[in-house]
Amino acid sequence: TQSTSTPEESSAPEETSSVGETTAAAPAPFDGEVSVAIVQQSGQGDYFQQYLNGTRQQAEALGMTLDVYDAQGDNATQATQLEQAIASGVDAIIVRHGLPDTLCTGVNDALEAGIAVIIYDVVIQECAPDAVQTQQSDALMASLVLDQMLADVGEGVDVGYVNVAGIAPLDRRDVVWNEYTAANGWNELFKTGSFTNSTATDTAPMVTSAVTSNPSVVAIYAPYDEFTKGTLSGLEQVAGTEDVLVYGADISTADIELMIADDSQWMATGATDPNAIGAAVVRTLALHMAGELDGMTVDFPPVLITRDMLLENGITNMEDLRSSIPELNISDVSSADWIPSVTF
Amino acid sequence: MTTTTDENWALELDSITIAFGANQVLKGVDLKLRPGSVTALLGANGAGKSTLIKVLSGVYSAQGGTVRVDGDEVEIESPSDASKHGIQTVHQRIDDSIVPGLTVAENLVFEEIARGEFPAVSSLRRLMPRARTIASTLDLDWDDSILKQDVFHLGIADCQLLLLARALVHRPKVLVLDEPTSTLSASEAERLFALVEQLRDAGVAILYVSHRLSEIRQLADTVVVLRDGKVVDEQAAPFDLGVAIGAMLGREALEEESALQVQRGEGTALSISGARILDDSALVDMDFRYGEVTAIIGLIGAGKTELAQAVFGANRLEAGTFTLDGKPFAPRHPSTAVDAGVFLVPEDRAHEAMFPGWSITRTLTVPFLSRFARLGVMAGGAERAASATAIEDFGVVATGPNQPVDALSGGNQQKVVVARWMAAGPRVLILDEPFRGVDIGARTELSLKARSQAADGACVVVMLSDVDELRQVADRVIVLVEGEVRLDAYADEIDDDQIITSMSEVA
Amino acid sequence: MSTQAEITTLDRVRDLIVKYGFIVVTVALFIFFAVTEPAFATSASVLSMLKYASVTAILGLGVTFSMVVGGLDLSIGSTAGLSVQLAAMTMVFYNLTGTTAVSVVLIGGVIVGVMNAVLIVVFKIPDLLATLGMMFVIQGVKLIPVFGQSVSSGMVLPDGSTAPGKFDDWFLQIDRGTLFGIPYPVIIMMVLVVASWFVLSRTSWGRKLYAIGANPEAARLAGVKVKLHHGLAYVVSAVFASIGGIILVSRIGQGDVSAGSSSLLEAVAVALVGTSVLGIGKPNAWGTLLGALLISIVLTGMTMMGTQYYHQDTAKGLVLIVALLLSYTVSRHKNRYVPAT
Amino acid sequence: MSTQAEITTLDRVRDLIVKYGFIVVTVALFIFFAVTEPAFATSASVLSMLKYASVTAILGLGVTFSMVVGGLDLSIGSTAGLSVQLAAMTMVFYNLTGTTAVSVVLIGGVIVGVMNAVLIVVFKIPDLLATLGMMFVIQGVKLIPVFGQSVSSGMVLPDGSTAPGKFDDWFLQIDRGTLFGIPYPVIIMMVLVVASWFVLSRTSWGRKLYAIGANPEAARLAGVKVKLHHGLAYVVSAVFASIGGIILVSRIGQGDVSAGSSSLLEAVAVALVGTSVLGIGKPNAWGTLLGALLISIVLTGMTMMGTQYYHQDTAKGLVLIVALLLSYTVSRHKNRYVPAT
Ligand SMILES: Nc1ncnc2c1ncn2[C@@H]1O[C@H](COP(=O)(O)OP(=O)(O)OP(=O)(O)O)[C@@H](O)[C@H]1O
Ligand SMILES: Nc1ncnc2c1ncn2[C@@H]1O[C@H](COP(=O)(O)OP(=O)(O)OP(=O)(O)O)[C@@H](O)[C@H]1O
Ligand SMILES: [Mg+2]
Ligand SMILES: [Mg+2]
Repeated sequence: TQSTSTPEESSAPEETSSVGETTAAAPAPFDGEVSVAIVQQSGQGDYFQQYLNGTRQQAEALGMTLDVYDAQGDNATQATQLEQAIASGVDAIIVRHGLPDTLCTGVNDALEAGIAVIIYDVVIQECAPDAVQTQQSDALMASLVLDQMLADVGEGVDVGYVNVAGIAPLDRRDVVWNEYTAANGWNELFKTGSFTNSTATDTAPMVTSAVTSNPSVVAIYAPYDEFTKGTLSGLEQVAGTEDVLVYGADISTADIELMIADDSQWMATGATDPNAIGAAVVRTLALHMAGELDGMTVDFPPVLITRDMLLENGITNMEDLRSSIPELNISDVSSADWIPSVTF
Repeated sequence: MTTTTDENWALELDSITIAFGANQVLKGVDLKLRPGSVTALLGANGAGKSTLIKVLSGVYSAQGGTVRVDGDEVEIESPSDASKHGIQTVHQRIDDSIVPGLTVAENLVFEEIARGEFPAVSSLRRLMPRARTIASTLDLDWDDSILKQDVFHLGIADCQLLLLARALVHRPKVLVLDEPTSTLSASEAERLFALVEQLRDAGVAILYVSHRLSEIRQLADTVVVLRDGKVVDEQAAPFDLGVAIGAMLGREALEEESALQVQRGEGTALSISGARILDDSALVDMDFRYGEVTAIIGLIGAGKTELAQAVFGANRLEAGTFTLDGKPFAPRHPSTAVDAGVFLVPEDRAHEAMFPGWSITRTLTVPFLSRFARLGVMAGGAERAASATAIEDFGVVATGPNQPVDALSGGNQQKVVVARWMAAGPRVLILDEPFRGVDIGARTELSLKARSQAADGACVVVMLSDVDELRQVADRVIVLVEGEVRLDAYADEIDDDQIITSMSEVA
Repeated sequence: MSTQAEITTLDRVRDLIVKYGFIVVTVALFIFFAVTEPAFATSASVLSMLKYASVTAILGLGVTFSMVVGGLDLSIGSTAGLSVQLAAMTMVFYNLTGTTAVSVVLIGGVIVGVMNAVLIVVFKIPDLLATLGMMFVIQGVKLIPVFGQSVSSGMVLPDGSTAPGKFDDWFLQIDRGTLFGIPYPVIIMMVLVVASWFVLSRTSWGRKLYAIGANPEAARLAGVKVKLHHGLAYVVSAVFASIGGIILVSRIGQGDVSAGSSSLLEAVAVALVGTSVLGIGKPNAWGTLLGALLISIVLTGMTMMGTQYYHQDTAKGLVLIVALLLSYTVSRHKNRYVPAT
Repeated sequence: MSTQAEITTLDRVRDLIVKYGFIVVTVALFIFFAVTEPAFATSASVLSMLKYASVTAILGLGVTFSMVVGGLDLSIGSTAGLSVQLAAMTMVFYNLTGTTAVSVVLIGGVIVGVMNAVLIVVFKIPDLLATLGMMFVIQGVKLIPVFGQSVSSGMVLPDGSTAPGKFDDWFLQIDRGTLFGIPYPVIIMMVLVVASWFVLSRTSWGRKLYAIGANPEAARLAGVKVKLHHGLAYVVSAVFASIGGIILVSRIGQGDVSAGSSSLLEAVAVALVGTSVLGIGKPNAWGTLLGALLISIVLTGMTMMGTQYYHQDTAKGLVLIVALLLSYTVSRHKNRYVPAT
């Protein structure tokens, strides 16, 4: 298996990153060759590309070799690829997104095979307690943004909602949304959205029609940046909706461009830096393998990013954003003196 | 229930009617077939022969009238009903009965497969014995390698034989043959006739459709003439075919073929030198002149189509060069030939000249679109006018320029595809088997057209396999055998026997 | 012959039903939504319906050309996706103008078309197979130069530098701009529909294309350069896909990795439906347009009624099937017609 | 006859190339990966490759049946998706056994197949159109009873109650269990391949189906009940899709709204490729299997080499095209024997 350092492998853009200094020698098994496989539900889109980039960089910094299994959104394929990863005899497996019931068996097989397993964003504790559980705190991410929205539009207004059911992180954000609408007397006039393999393009017309028939909405919550994009271009089609405020989730250079555009309606988003998360997961795994991880779950905290803040600091891309919000790097999460933390 | 008929007929049709939409094709046909006799069914193109036959064989169900077999009234709702009652049919269109993709053997036994007469599970090997039996009924010398190959390797004639064998093996009570010889060579036809006679003597009632009077003279015990969906004449041997044809065409039979005035053209239009027509045939040279009709006659496989298509740029010969008006002529594609005024009326109109659902007008103008277009934009008026004229000149029986060609009967379809090229004023016009499935009336009209075209100075070449047809149209005769010239003379210098003998002499 | 005259009058009656049965469905649906949803029939929403129909219609027209020559272009969706990436790259990576981007995209389209053509007419690979293969290839290839990422201005390149360019305002206007209040995409769509209709049914080239579709061998023996024109049809198809892609990327405002992928089946659907409308029974431009409008109407109307997205798929399919029943089942006798000679 | 004898010997030579050209590609690729990736040729990974191929192969077999009768079943992917939902509902919502779930799914498949059949043979809608319409309908309908959600044990229903049931262990074993170390899905796949091959090429029914595809008129004239068998082929196709769906859902372990949707094009691809392997030139079971294996090998191999997902699409397409070039360009002359309808 090739190591991540070969050029055709690192064809994903390596966001300018810096590798921290180590002040101690690496414990076992990192004194030797460690091979890791990441089994991801989907690698398509910016978010996942950056996530993978972070994973690669941190793995490289730790001298691990990394195999990438990408199910391209097909859960059945992910199950099979998990088997393949186990079959390929790696030391550790990162499972990123997917359906709990689909992955549960495979994860346990891996654990039985003596492979260290770390899960990102799959609710699987009860069935695979021996796997390390990580996730970005979707609840926090949602409440940060919705607090901002409450501050901007106040209580008891007409609002729109763009989301679909059945996808774990979106469902977690959905829970928070329902609490807020109830608590603040927000009047949800429509819930729409389409989760396809071209979500933004397919969601836009639905938002257009929804808004056309519900002109009274003052704000829309679209807690997934593909939804947010779709919402924005959907609103563009409807005259008189210029001052409908949009609240989203996630962040990428592409998203920043949309947020800072002249009279953009995207007010705020709650986000983690996918690169940083990707890296932090690897560090957590490393700690776990070295037996230095206390606890079996790690949460990665998101930050609130508002349009005003971006404009004030003249932020135009992820680099600027990171430099002005260092917390995004979460480089202190799961760090150790022998781990060269990657920051972006 | 049995009826009291003075005689016991194998098959009795009583006032059969059928219409397609409002098109009343059969208007009450009465027809009786005697066991052990051959009844010839004559009729112009579009008279309704094939339709009647499709009623008999259960392809269409009659809308009125009754069918009796051996005096018992029967319902024929499906092809399997027909064969259950001992009626076997060989349809006119071979491609409607051959199944490409299956082997020759599977095609031979296909009807039995269709009717579930074979065990549900049967490997090709288990089909072979039956297939051999069926092939042997026509004593076709097909070895297993041929039986096991895809039927598409077979020539059109072999396909016809295959279908005949398939029908005959069932020892039917009633055998229906719709223009079976239109694709057969003389010798193959002879073999068929022998078989028909043998079946007749075995007591089979045979209904035989053909446009070839010689065959009818040779085979038929009774002649029934169908015209516009009604029986208009019925004769027992000896026949007065003149009367029959009169009845069939609704006018007096046309002038004797021998009245043809042989014209000798001058000035070589097209000359062929050092041409190898079939895989391993010797090199041949030929000249074709303006102002005369040259007939190339030969059995199937003689290479007429290959030659014709090569001159037209539709395929290439292993060797040989052409010159047109003394200038080298090497068409890489039919378009080159068309531009040079060298036209071909192909052998198989359904597959090579017609477009499913296309109107007469569109079918006529495809090769010459530029003539009816200004800056690439079609001028509808000119197009319609042109096709109206063509329909007029060639006496195409149609509702108008917009009728789909495939809704016409065989003869009229042929008129359309011939008119397409003749109307465009060819320098060299090649017609490959232009009289296939064409009735005498249409045949005569087409012949006259060809001759007048030659008289107007065009060079006309006709590929034929039938001497009667040749006599009707040709000034000059070239006999082709296995891709080589055996005879080249003017029609009035030789008699039929010479032609036939040279046709069948093999090197 | 009087009998046959009757046939054609009968046919004419049938044709009327076949012809208008479909249009009736469309209009009926429009009226239904207009009544139930006040916001539906507003000029604004009608325009946005047309606007969303435009891409589907344009891709559908491409498919139509491939169907006319008796094939089916399955690479159309991914070609549109390719255009999205090409346009974004040209402007963002290489900091070139929108005009350049448009030219690059169209050239890209021509290249794809030629490749399809070569596979089909030179290498004799059945249309469906060849374009299916190309579909996969393009889907992958289009992502290589952009490292599988959505291209947006200010993004960081592998060498660590920041992408220099941004989307031309002019380019963004392709989707957002209007002429006399009519969005450009709608105008482009109408122009292409009329052009396609004219070319297909009024020019000798169109006649040749239909001839090739109806019976290639007969066309060849009539002197038509079958291979050439068969291939050209696929070039047209790919160019239409690129134009659709240009509108898409101008709408999204950045290179979206997944754009276009969902367009294929819808484009094929509208083109296929198109064959069954107006009683023409063969692929045609107006039919394709109508198909696209119908689908757009259904989607918009249902969203306004606040139905879940999955009900829309159901409705889309049902409408499609109903339309087909109307045409094929009513005009069934036409199809059954089997000439006997 | 002599000329024809030569023809066939010539053909036989050609056939050899055509027949094995494709297999060579497959084997070559396998060896290549086995050499470059030590983990590739391990029995474990070979088995998981076969397992990975199983669903595609089974759906591909369904498509094969529809292609044999001259059609193409586009509803196959969504039918598989429907099965996933049906199975999950039966066990989770209604707390019934896995056996019941399997029966429900198969019945569902038969119903879909019959609906396709009716649309095609009774209402005379062209196969491609009818199944495309059904595809959309099913895609929507399958989500209605599950409220557009992925069904999983313990999920909360709209009425606030919790879903009572869970997936049978027995049912989960369909995908996870093995016999003599061979996973059930692989066994099921092989059984279905052999069965399909046998039915299609060794039985009268199979010959009728091929005849219907090659020349329906001839079949009719010979007394084949064309409509009946044409329809039955679509029932078989849908049932195969359901079986594929059962394996899918057993693998996923819960309902999955998106399951199956990505399978359609791959299934069509392998079936189409199947027609071009083994020099048979018509849809056939073994070819379909080989197609599925090839794609599985390519994807697994490339994944192990750690390439980006989009390189895999490219490779998939290229391999497809190369295979086609091998067959169609080398065996060009075979095409002449394709029926000219
Ligand atoms: N399926 C059909 N639908 C409509 N009209 C038909 C159909 N089949 C035949 N016809 C019409 O019925 C008439 C008789 O056709 P038929 O094929 O029986 O003539 P025919 O006597 O066999 O002519 P030929 O000698 O050329 O074969 C023609 O006018 C033809 O257009
Ligand atoms: N459709 C076909 N498929 C395969 N072989 C054919 C086909 N038609 C003719 N052949 C074969 O090609 C060779 C030449 O056929 P060709 O048609 O040139 O003979 P021909 O002299 O034109 O006689 P005819 O025109 O009466 O068929 C013969 O061996 C013939 O059997
Ligand atoms: Mg006839
Ligand atoms: Mg010939």
